[in-house]
Amino acid sequence: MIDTVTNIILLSMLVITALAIVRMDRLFAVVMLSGVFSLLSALLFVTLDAVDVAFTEAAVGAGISTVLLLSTIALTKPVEKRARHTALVPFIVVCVTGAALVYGTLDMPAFGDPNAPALTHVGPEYLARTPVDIDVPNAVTAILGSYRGFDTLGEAAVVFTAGIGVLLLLSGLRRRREDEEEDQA
Amino acid sequence: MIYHHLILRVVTKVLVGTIVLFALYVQFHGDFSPGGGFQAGVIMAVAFIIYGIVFGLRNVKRVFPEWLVHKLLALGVLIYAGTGIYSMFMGYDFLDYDALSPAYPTIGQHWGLLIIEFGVGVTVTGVMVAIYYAFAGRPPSISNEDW
Amino acid sequence: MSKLLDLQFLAGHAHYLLFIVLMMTGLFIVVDKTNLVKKIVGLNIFQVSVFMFYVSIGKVKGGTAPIFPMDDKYHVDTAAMAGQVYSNPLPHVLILTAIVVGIATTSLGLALIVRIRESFDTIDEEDILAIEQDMTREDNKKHGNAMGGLA
Amino acid sequence: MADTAQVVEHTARTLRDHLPVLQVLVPFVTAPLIVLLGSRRLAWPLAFIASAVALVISFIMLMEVREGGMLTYTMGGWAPPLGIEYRVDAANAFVLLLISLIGTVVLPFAYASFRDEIKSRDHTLMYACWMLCFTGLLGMVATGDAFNVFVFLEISSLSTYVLVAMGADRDRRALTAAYDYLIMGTIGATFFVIGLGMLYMATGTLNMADMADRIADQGMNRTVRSGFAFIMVGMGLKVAMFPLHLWLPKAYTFAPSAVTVFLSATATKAALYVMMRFTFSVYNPDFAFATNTLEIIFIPLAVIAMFSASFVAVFQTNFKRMLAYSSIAQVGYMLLGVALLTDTGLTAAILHMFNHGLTKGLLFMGVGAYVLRANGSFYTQIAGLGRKMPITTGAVVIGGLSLIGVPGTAGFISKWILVEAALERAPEHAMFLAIAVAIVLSSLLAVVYVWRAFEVLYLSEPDPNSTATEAPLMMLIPMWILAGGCIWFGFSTELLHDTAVQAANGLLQGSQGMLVIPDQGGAH
Repeated sequence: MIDTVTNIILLSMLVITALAIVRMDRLFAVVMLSGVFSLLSALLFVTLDAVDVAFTEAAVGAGISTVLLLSTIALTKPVEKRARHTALVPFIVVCVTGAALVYGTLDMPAFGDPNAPALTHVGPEYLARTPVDIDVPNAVTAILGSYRGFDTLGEAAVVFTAGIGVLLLLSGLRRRREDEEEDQA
Repeated sequence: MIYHHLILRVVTKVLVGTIVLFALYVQFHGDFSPGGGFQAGVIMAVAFIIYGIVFGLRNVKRVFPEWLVHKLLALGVLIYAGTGIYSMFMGYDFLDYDALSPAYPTIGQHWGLLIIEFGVGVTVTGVMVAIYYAFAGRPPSISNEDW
Repeated sequence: MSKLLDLQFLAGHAHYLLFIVLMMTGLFIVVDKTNLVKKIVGLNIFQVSVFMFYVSIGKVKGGTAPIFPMDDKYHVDTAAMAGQVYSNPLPHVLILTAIVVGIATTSLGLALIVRIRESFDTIDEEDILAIEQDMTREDNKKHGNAMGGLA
Repeated sequence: MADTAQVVEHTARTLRDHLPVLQVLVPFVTAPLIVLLGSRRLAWPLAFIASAVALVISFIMLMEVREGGMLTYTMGGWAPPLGIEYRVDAANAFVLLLISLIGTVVLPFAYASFRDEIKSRDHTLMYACWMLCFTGLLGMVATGDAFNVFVFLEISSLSTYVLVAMGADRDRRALTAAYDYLIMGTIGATFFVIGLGMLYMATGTLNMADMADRIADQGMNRTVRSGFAFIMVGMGLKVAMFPLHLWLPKAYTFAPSAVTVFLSATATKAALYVMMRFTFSVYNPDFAFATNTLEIIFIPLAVIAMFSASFVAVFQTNFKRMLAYSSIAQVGYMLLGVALLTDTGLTAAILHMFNHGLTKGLLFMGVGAYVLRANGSFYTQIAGLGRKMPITTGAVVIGGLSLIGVPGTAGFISKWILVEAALERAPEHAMFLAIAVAIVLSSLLAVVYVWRAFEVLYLSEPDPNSTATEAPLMMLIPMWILAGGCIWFGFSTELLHDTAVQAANGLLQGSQGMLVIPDQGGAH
């Protein structure tokens, strides 16, 4: 019961924050609110038992991405211009997508239902096998690193791609001075 | 740049060490509690970013030179992939950490997790710091008063 | 659709419906707003809401976080695990990966915005569109008329 | 419990067993290696060697699965559905071959083109980025795990955004093109993830074969249906399916020449493959029939794309942009083949994927050569180059003919089979007869826009001040390899056609095709 109440309160706060971001036109406030949004969602992740996700979301959403957004604003402009177009088409797009999603919820198992397919097929197998196969207490680390280690290798590659992408766009590769001399010769 | 903020400078000096320590804890304690390479990498990068914000970009680049950052971000991915390639050479499937200790598979798994998390941590630290350097190295277009 | 009026169904699915509201708010910002930075913020909200939806798939009523108890030799204490219900860790793993992908996209998008600001001197989509239409018109004047066609 | 040594049975894996993973791993490792070495001189040779190795591997794999076999590989030794699995059958092997073939052939061209278009200090990172894009495309095709598709899709997408943006050295509009692509691509990827979430909710697994097995009797489940819609829209954005194609013309026009060649020949095809895999193997064909989505929605969209995009292409004044619009029309043909839901239709789609990859790659290379020599690809700039650059233009002519579908070229074969597929279903409904006619009519539009380019190249007076000379050998050789392919596959149809039929059969067997019990090796 207390869980449900907490969740509902957090979710309403999230909705309010999101709507405030829609209305706000000072980008500094927008960025701060998006940090707030991330922190609130991290809290929600804790109530949903995803402590690793909460940790990451707090570090990334409220930390790194806020820093990056702020540095971008410092390099650009702080105020948003009022749009000249009407919001009709975007509104229709959003409504159609939302309707498709709501249609999808009609046959979803209820929230937290222990008989849901997602909670009876592969998930329990991970929980049962982790102590035997890998013997680490944090099942998330076991799956992340071993059972689905290849996904995580891909994840590292995504980060790497973003890194060299930003280098290409903004600064270029730096090398030790002697290497650079050798390269120019 | 911001030479007159004495309190910031003192507090940062104390904080940076603690942040690095916390990052190392998150890195190597990831098997037992929430956290792992990615989170540790972000926290480690934050230590350098804070140092850079307070003491200026030039100073942080003396601590952690740019060329080293650019080598590290590639090295991490190679550490990760290298673990997998090692197990291939041992006759196991790619990324099968049993190869690290064939007689005691769970110990091999432990080692595998430690090494690959370390690889992820190295890459993430490198990338986050590199991105910060890239953004901070651009001339800003709005001054402090305009915020 | 009458299911949506059933109270028991609503109680079990309220979470999902609220996630959908959040997702659509994010998507609306991306599609409607013309400021490039704000679009990225909208994209973040959209993605984080999808993450919440994913993580909620793995939640079991009465479950706890999937971190097992340890014995004094740092092995998993299977005896102490008995009777304890854990939430499904798989969605958590997927979302960890997805969060990383999200921050990677964000940083690339922001780097592009910085470059766009430097070469167009604006970060408003409608202004950029106007500049680009001028450029196209100029291209046409230079290359189009000679060939008797329009771009 | 690990205090005592466990006796573990283990059969050592050989190099041959590792082929599916090596396909992706070799280019994957090359990217960070290039950055770590940081040497401009080593970057290109490393990239080229890795691509060539990938090409050899994909060819060997195709030969192994041609007769209907399947190669599986378990990552980390964990049997599916616990771990991630690679599954290579005729369909993926075919697409893998296309991607690695184009990737290898384009690299020499890219070397010459980058030297002209990209600042030299960026070359090292450029090749690293290129290899990541290559890896991402190979990875999303080779995998048998639904979420793994997303991860590799993002590797290729993120690197694509950067590669497109690097056209900014020539035209600043490349930046906004990349930004638009980033926003639309990310929305697409997120839609794909939502769709996967719904599938996961209904099945509890992420392994495609396992999913197919558990989904088989859930055709009426609304969560599964909604998931299908989201996956189709998400991939449709990547494929540039008609109303979702808005990012494509700008991205192709302003990207560096070599990047356009690579993307046009591979990226949309890999996404189309994923679309087919989900439509037919994860959801089985019966599901697609039952819900009728493909017929009711895809066929009209495909036909509209064929006509409207070709029509727009006719009025372009820029050769590169014209080809970009033609790509949207060609994607229409492929989607039409998929939506016909027959053996022949799917064969045509798969063949057209390959043939169009060769043809468009060749044509965009021609554009790249003109950009190098005439400094642009507007018709006024390339006027009369047919006489100044005869060898380049000769290859472009072959490409143009193949694009139209003139008999004797590769393009003819796939279009012919597509018409056949439509006619096959004509007895069912007169609509299919109209579709067959539409294919022929839209090809006439292709005649118009290709002719306009030929006219400019051969019949216009060259600019008297032009100093254009023949393109360098590094560009000519890749162009003529692809031109040779366009002609060779126009006459010798057995190899490609048989494989495409095999691939189509495998896909149309639906979940049955995925149920081959993999050889469960490894320690677990």
